[in-house]
Amino acid sequence: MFAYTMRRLFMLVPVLIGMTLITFSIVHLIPGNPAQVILGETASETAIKNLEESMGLNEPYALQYTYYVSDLLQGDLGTSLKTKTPISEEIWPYIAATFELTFFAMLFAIIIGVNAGIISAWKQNSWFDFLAMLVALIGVSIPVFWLALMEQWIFAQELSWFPSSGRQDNRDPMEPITYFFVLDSILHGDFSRTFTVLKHLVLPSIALGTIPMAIIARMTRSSMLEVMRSDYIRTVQAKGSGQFLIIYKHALKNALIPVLTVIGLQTGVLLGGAILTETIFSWPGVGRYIYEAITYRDYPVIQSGILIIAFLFVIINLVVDLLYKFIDPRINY
Amino acid sequence: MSDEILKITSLQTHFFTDQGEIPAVDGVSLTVHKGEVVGIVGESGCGKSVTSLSIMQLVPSPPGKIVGGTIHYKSENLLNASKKRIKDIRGNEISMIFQEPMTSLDPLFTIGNQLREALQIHKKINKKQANQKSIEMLKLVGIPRAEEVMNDYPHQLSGGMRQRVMIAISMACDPEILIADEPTTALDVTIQAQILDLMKKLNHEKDTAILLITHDLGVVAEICDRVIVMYAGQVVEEGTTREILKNPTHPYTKGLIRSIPKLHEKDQKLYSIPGTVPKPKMGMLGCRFKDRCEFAHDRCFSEAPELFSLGNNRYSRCFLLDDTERKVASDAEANTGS
Amino acid sequence: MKIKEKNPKLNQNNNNPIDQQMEQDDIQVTSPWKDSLRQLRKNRFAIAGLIIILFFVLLAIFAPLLTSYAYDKTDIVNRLQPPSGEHWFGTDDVGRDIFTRIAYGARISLQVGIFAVSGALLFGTILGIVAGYYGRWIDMVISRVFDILLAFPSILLAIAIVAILGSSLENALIAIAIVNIPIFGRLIRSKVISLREEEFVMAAKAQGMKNGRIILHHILPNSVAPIIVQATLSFGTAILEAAALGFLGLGAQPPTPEWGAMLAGSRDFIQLAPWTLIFPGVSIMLVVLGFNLIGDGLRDALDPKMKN
Amino acid sequence: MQRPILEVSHLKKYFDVRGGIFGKKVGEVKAVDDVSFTVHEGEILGIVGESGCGKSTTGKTILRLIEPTEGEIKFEGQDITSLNYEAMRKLRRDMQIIFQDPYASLNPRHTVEKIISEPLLIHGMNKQERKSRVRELLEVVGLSSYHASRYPHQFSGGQRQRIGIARALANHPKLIICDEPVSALDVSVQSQILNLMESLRDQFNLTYVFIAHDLSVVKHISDRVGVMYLGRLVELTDKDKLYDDPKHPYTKALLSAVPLPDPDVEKERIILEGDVPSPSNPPTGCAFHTRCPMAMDICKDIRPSFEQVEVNHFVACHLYSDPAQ
Amino acid sequence: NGGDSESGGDTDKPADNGSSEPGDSGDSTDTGDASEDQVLIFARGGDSESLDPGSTTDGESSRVTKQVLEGLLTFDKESFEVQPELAHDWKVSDDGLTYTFYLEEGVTFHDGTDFNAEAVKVNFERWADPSHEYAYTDDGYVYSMYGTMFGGFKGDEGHVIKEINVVNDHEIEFVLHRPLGFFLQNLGMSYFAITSPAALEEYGARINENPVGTGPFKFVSWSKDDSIILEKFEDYRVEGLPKLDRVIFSVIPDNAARLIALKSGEIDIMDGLNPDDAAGVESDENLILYERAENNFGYVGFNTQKEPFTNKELRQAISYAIDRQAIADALYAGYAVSAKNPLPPSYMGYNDNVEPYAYDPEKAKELLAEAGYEDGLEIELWTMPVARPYMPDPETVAVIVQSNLADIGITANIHREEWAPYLEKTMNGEHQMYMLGWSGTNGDPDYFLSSLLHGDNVGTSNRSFYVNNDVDELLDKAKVAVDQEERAQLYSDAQELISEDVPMIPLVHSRPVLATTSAVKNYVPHPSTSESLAEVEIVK
Ligand SMILES: Nc1ncnc2c1ncn2[C@@H]1O[C@H](COP(=O)(O)OP(=O)(O)OP(=O)(O)O)[C@@H](O)[C@H]1O
Ligand SMILES: Nc1ncnc2c1ncn2[C@@H]1O[C@H](COP(=O)(O)OP(=O)(O)OP(=O)(O)O)[C@@H](O)[C@H]1O
Ligand SMILES: [Mg+2]
Ligand SMILES: [Mg+2]
Repeated sequence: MFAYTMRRLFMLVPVLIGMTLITFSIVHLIPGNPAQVILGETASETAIKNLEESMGLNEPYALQYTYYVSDLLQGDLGTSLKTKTPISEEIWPYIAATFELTFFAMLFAIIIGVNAGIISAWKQNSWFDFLAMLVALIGVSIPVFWLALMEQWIFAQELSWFPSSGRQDNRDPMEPITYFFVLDSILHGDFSRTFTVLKHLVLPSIALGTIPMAIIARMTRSSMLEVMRSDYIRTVQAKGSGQFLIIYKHALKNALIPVLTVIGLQTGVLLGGAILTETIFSWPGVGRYIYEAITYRDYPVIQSGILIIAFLFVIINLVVDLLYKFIDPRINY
Repeated sequence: MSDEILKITSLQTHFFTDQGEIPAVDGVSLTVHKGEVVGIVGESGCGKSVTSLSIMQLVPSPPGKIVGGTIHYKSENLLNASKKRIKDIRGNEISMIFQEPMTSLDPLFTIGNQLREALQIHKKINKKQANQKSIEMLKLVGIPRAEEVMNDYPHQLSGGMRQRVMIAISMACDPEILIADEPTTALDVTIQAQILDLMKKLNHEKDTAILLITHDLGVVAEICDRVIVMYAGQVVEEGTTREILKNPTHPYTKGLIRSIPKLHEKDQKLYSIPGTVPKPKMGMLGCRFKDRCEFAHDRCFSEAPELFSLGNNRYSRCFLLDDTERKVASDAEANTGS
Repeated sequence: MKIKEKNPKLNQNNNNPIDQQMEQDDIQVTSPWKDSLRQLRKNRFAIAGLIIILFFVLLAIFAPLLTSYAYDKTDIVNRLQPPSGEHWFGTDDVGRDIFTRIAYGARISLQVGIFAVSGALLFGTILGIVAGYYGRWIDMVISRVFDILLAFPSILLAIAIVAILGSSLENALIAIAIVNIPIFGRLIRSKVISLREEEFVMAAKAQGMKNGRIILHHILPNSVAPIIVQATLSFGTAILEAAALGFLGLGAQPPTPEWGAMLAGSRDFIQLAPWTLIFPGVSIMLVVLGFNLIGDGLRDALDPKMKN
Repeated sequence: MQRPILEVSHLKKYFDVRGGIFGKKVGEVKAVDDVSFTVHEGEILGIVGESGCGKSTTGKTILRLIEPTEGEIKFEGQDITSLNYEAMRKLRRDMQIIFQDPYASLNPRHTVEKIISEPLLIHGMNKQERKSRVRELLEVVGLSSYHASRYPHQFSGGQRQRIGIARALANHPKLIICDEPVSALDVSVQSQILNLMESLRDQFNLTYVFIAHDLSVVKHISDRVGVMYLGRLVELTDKDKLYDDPKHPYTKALLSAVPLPDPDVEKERIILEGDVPSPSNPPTGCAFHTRCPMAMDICKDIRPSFEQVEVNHFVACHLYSDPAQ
Repeated sequence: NGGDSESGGDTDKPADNGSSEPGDSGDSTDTGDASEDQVLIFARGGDSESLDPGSTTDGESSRVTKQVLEGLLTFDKESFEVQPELAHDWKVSDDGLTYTFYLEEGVTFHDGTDFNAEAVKVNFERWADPSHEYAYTDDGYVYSMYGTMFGGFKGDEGHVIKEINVVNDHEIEFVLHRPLGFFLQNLGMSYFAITSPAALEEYGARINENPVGTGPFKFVSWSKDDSIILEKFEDYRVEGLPKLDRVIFSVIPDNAARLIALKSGEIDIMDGLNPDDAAGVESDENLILYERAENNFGYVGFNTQKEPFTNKELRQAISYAIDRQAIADALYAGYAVSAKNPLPPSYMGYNDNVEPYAYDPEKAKELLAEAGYEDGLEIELWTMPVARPYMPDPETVAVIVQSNLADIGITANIHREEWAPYLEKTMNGEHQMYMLGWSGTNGDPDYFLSSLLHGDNVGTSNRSFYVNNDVDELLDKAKVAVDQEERAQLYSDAQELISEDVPMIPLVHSRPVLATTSAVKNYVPHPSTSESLAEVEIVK
């Protein structure tokens, strides 16, 4: 397991280098003078000059890249042009917010998706199967941002069931500890607050989790169907085991392997979708951090935000890969 | 032979597919007696597996469905039994092993886990006892280092070992009948010899009846007491092994035996049955072998022959064996010579 | 009754036993493609998908005939009108007819699908085949590049590319195409690798076929099925991605009636004029759904093994 | 005996096994490990052995569909291991292969016509010529010309194998490697194909290397038979000698393990213990010593050489090695 | 952060428990019927950039710092008229070169240190001198607003502040190099608010996240892109203020979502109301609609040094062709006035006598013919890609302008550039006709007229490349004049000339709308977008 993990980590190196190259290029290929954009139309020429210099925009690219990477290795993600704060210092709350949201979105997607998939496969061709797969098909076709807007309109505005934005009650913000608000509220021992935080999570999680949910449901179903046709399931049946044992012990575990891949990949979609969902639901996460940075042309933030999301994505897929090995004893390289 | 423990009468299992209804098993009857080894032979697609799956009621459904006949285990018609009862019987009184040892074990669970599972489903024993019994079973099927193998995963074992494990699983609850669907086809000859040896041993020691499905007449000769020959979803001939091999009556059986290259005979040109095995389909007219049969005559094209009893539990589905035509048949045979 | 000497239908030559069965069964020659098509025609979901897409294609083609408005003609007096006989889908905040914009928007979305997917397909196929067939270091390089591109969530990578190229529909298209290249590339590469080991490819090689011919006649035609399926599904995702970019203001620019951009422009009117949001959203969803339905159907028909 | 058409000497094929943190080579599968034999014009050399013993690899390496690791392959006196890609491509006209799996070896998207005519392209035949040659070939293998427009999935296994044979015959090859051409077929169809192959050999004066795991089939068709175990040839001799008087303990065990469809034959069965060891980690010395009922001490350490112990009877076993050595 | 808790004194413990317990509201407000829950949530579309006011030009930042820090002077509640703040009085020498300010006494910063003249000096020197120890130049701090307003930085030629002399603890003197007509006006800007020197010492460059001033509210915490929490400063220099216990500035980027939140009572004030929603707010009895006075204008400009727009008649013709009212209606739902001068109407010196180029396509065509373009012409109209306060939807404006021009036979091709290149290229004069706008900061006409139209600024902010020596002269005079009436006249004259030349077509002055719940009392929106919330209270 250790060697395997090491090998997987080693295989990440070129990917990570490629990622930094891409994020580095973002800033340097973007047209226009960053200094000008930051200072806006009312800026004086000297101000622009000064800013240019302080940003080190006059050095050769190769040199700038080496600075960039060595900074990264020291945990220095650059300084936000907008807030003038080192990104590494201010990014944690954003990451935590995104993590919390993606976690709940994924939780929603997995719980609903996997179970719907199982039931659909179990009751293949039943009305439930038909309906679930139709919903799943629609689910993969819905634009995230539109779903978010519609949810906001219907459930927040028209029905007032859920708050329309934010992570917690605006009126009564809590002292963050970990910045995972659900966790924080529990640490504070304030469960009514936990409830409020969860309520804030509902709409964005559903918006964000719908596509992965639909994909997971479809994947689980087809994977289950395939597994159910396999020889070893027939063996289990021949042993005389009941349906439940067959489905939840043997079939599910086997079906989970491709589903796991999908879950890993969908996390990426989710992290990407966060940029839209977070903007709409005023969720102060990395997605919004990047979005704001784009409108402001806060290059270091765009750079680091994208790098961090890509990095998270890569790590999650690494974890998924390691999980495979955990589930599937055959993997052995 | 003593008491019948499995009796199938005119079993019909059909598949309902896009291409229409396929009568994969079309009126198969057979009997297995206690402690007996019965072989079913026939070429690919003739319905051997479907017959065996029908007994276990594991025919994939949809598209498959048992549409007629009875399957009596002892005195109970399994086709009328409750789901619960079927589950109780499976693996406990009738158990089954499959052709592909490579894929028939769940790759994600240890051998021990899968063995214990079989025991725990049917026997009220705790995990420890189950473990003990499992190790015992592994030793019985000749697996060295049984304790270690308990913690191995299927992929860590060779094909022969896996097939032994499969046998151990199916024998764990001391079933009355073991159905083995081509248990050695995927294995090498030297390994096949080991497995056949093992099955013989189990049959002797535990007095388990075995329904062995194969397409290899050699295997049949090796282990079976009685043989049933199938062709295109039907039984075409039945009898003791010796009689079938030495004195086949149905033209198909005859052709089959003659077309096998013999290891211990001086070589001559091989006989070959022309054409291919027809895919079963609905409304087939006449004898199913007629298109490939040297002796086919008008009657064969218009009328489906029944299984004629030749006495002494010997049956054959050919008009040539209809008493009225017996004589002509033997003449014809004399003519062809071989 | 007399027995015939020999079965008349039997060919005497043992080496030449013509298969009776075959002749009776299916005289008609069906190619694997035709079989798939027949399968597809039986798939009700796929047909529904086809109808949806056909509807939007017609809408796109006949947009000028279906409406008397121009998609960019503002009419301040009649702004934010609810749907009516005059304006089937209502009007937006500067009084443009939403139905007209949807119809013209269909052109854009379909174009996005066509160009982004064909671009990705072209480059993905070439790279995938080169990597898969020739292997070694070139495979190494191409695969690593794919890995890197796939390490970014696609929308994020598209955003980065658009940030570099500048926001416009064309650039969004390019970005989406680039983002999709590794998806096709990988698919084709893995297909090529598995096909390379297939016996019929071995056989072609043993026949003395040249590499070019093996790729063109043996590898490509057998990779086409999953590619078609993926392309159809990618049509949907490309449209979604373009809409997302448009929504973020990084894709098509106003007054282009791109659906995502329409949604972005109408976001503020969700309470006042929900129809400005509902119609473009539903349109995106339907088109994508259409492609997904066809893609699913194609998958079942073309490549039953690939079902997942 | 006629002149040798194929001479294989010390052929080796090792597949690398990669692993570890850096994907380095951590071992090798010795799929073919020092195999030598000669095939004479017009003869059928059978090769038998258990699954994974390297039969197919040997076959493919001879055609350089897999590049050999070591060794020499002479075809009609010419060493082909050093030929360049283009020269090898041309040479393949004379050396053909038929595969085990009639389903996998035909391109499912091509018609029979296209499948069979494709090799003819090398000759630069025109369309008309190609068409008539395809018809001719179809007749030769016992199919009809109207089959030409059909697709492989519309044929039964036996018929597909006939198509594969027709394709192999297209360019009038001299040598055909048959990699288990009948293993996937039913008994009744298998005999059709075997008969066909025999008659084609007579008709066109072909030479076969006939790979199979079924001893009866090999016996039926071959002139000489080689037995492989774990990447090595352990015995090679005339068919009759091999079946009547096997020398190597493995051959003996193999022959005794074959179940015979004859209830009267009472054989003394040698049941081998254990499994075939993995070719990535073959036993030292004689590869068979782990299962050999007659193993001696020497077998563990010293690999027996492949020697002629009688006229035309080669065996690799210490039981027969010259005690002087 | 020790400062926070020390001065917290007798009332609220920070954070959670303060607001919900009824007991401790007694001394914080004296309004009898005020609800006990004096927490105000102010929601806006974007987060602040920095809470160090001098180092940013961002409106969302000053909105917050306005509550925490105070300057020497401030503006009137509703206009840009200068009012005392930390300086209760001031004196200007006759030559307009020396300004003396008399500071409030007994004022303490939130960290407990005293406010005095030295503190003022430190702040101004910090902004003026990039090498000052509190300038944090290395951390990317640039005091661009200071540079713009005071003619550059220490050592620059144009820098107006010669020296700052501390007369005594409560008296400070600014000596200028040359008179500056809007010096006092500048000091009223929230950007030049005074930070505690002790805090500068303590926080260093992190001062942007830890503002310490003398304002009515002190800073508690900031969750980026989420909320900034302020709480009542008990020792505020004005008795009885502030009335609120807490102010929370929340970020809700989406306009619609923000309105939903307001309606559901999650927030109390929302800025950036979509003009189209104004009607709905007005009719909602639980909500109150506010308008800010106009403080900006959007325009269509010409590159007057590039063909064909060197032609004045052509510019005038186009000026007549554009339907400003349609634009005001389309984009602002009427919450805008059509413009005729490059200056908001509320400004000093606004010339209301200028004859507007009223929408008159016929006249436009005539003029066009006079200019020699009776057959029409084809031009390029540059439009920017981003929404600005003065032009929320530039593309739509471009489309309207395009169709207006088409009506008189001019084909305008809309040309789009990214924001950065747009600014750069228009600065370099690569454009023909373009769209842009300007927002006020210090409420002085100079900030509009000189920046946009003074010949010296050609190639920088004068993107019309407009050079008229008469105008330049008037503007120069007005800049140094100290007498405000005189200045007003000079600007007024300049506007006449500008209107005649039409270097740009002023389109509209927008009047941004915002809304509060009806419980919010005493809230007065300021045209600069930053207003003090000291007097605001919540009465349910
Ligand atoms: N799932 C299925 N759907 C449709 N038809 C089926 C299915 N399973 C089996 N059949 C049909 O049933 C017939 C008998 O199949 P069966 O598997 O019993 O043959 P078999 O004798 O076991 O052959 P083999 O030797 O190849 O295992 C075949 O012709 C096949 O077409
Ligand atoms: N491409 C490859 N890479 C690594 N190992 C291989 C490769 N091809 C074959 N081998 C290994 O080489 C050994 C010999 O394989 P080969 O296919 O030649 O056996 P075979 O005798 O033809 O077996 P079978 O009877 O199953 O066809 C096997 O252990 C196999 O796993
Ligand atoms: Mg079977
Ligand atoms: Mg092989």
